[in-house]
Amino acid sequence: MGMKVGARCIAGALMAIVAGGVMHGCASAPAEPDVTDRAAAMLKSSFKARGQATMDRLDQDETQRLCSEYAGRTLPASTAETIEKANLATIRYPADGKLVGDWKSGEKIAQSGQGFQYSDDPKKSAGANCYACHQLAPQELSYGTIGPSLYGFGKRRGFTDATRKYAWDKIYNAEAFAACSNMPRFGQHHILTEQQIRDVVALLVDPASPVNQ
Amino acid sequence: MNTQRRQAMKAASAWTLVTLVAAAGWLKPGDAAAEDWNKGAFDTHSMDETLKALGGSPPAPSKDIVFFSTPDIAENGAVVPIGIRSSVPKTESIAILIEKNPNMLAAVFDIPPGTDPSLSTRIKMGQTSDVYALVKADGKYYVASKEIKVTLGGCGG
Amino acid sequence: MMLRTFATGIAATALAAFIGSALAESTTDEIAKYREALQDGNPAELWEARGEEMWTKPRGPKQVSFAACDLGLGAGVVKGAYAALPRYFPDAARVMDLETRLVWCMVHQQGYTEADATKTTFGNGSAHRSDLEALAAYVTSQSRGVRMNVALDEPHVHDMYRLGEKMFYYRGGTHDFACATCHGDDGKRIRLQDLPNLTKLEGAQKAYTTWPAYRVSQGEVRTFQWRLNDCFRQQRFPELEFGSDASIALTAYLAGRANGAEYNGPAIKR
Amino acid sequence: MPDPMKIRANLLGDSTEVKVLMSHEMETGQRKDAQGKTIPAWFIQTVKVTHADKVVLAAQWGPAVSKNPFLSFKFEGGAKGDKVRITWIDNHGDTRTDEATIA
Repeated sequence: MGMKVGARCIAGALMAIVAGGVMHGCASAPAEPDVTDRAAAMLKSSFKARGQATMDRLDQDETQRLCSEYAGRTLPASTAETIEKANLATIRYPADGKLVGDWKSGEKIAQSGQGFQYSDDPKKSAGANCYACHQLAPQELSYGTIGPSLYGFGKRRGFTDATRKYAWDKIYNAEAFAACSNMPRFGQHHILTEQQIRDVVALLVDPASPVNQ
Repeated sequence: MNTQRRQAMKAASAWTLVTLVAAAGWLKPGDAAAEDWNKGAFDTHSMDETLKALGGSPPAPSKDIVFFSTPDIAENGAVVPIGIRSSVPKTESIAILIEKNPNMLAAVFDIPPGTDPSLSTRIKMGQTSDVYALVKADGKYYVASKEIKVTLGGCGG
Repeated sequence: MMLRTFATGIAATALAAFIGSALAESTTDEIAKYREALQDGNPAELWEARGEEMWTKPRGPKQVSFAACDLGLGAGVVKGAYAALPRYFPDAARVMDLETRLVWCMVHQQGYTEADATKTTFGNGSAHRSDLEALAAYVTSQSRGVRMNVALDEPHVHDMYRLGEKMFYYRGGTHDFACATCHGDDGKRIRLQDLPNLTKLEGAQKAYTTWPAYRVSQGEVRTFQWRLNDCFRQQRFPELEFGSDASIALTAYLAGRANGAEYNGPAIKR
Repeated sequence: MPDPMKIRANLLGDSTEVKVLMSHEMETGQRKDAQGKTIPAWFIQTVKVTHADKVVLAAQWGPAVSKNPFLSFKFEGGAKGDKVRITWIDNHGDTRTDEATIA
């Protein structure tokens, strides 16, 4: 369904930017290692650690590096595959095999945008901020559209093991399915705990969840 | 929600404030200078508190009181634009009440003869709530209400 | 409000499906009305007035006014200056945006220390007011109606523009966010807030030309330095330093993208 | 001393339209600071607008009026060149009076 669309659309939009830049006479020549390296160095000298937001957050992993490098250009199929494969390999499952938790807790997690900002209390558990980008329960009018609507997620896909596993995997590491997706890697980067991922999965796949009404 | 009950609650809450305010001698005619701030009226905290002071009949709902330039949804509750116009003859004062705020009364404006009974200002709303425009005209009270929804901001607020 | 609406909705599931689709559209219409209603009176004018007074009065240890401060169009010239910033200043040997240039004048002409000049970059209530925000409100108000004309053909500015463009796409942090994550696509919003597509001319023009802005959520006038600082906070990055090279590179990129558009700040926003 | 108000008074037909912005925190007394201490209430309580020594609007405000308050209304009888005078008093007893000329 629509989940993959986001990333591909972005890649397309970024193409358009380069065209826009040319009109201004300012488009950089494709892939200038000098500019890339100098921009990275300038960034690192322009920030300071604050609270839990330490300077190592500016160090890119391979996925971040590749996605930044290819922003504005078509991501070669082989690179996309490399990214997706590497990220797929990071996905872990609970020891007890239970992927679905409580949708009511999931709703709270989906509503909360707190966590990992230097202004946040690191002792409080982080939210997933799903509503910032997605429609979920239709009662919530204040939802974003960076990602696709997830209203009816379980109902449309079927309340099956495959749907539950896909929801887990996607939340755990979205890059495994859509290279350079806009969605954070909630499991791989330990943004959410195992139980929190279960609860968000429940919000998506529990037949009783408002998402599936 | 039960519509009838809701309407009754609306009327009652606005009305109790009127009695409270009137009893405090605040909306008295000719009080245009308003040098004294009426603590009692601004201290009404809850529906219960105002209900206790109930007595008499509620203010008449009036179609002659309209909200203008007042959105149904506020992007931020800290600043909610409110415009109120009264075409009730001999309008003497206009008050703005927010049902679900910690203190119901937000503002009251005394309108001397020669001043247009129409004004706009901005108020804070803690959450989605009914907002009342309470008008005193020729010694009688009239009311109109409007629900304003308050939304959450992006990026976790 | 959210949970309340939510709970009510659950109780009335029949209503729920209707709410989801039908109200979503009217929601955006009503938000547009809300924004429209705010335009009538912008408290940024209070900052502009304070900034204007500061601009003309002798200040600092040397008791010098900003009359000697060159924002690029000559000493003391304010009219239209913001629309051509950032620019390269040979006396500082640096590309500067408005805020860094104001700090430079405060330090080099008025005798403030760098620390004093940047003590309150972002104000917080009347007890912690920011002179820089007031000065920026005044200076920018004097470019209202002027078309953005950042000198992108000037080599130093051009270089910063290209570096800023790279930074715009730089992914990092715990959440993999780049500026482009939220501002690289058309017609998107976060919660109910529209996200300008800063990679497109129209989006960049509309966004850049409405900063500084009075933020009703904060009751403060915020400058473009603040806008960048707070975006990075939400990106889960460390803190962007005020007046840093990266902040100027990004400003050069976004201001440059806005070239040709009429400047229309300080605005009023959520 | 409190900051000056920003007042606009314009003659529109037979009436004068007054728009005013006031610089004030309008602190509710319900908010807490970073240390968890309640920030005391601090807000404008009364506003009086006069034209030619006649009160044209008098208001009492609670802390639910927004920070940096805005107010707009019209009255009959002003003429170009007349002064409109506005005074506010807050719960600390601070006050500010400003004038604008009807344009």
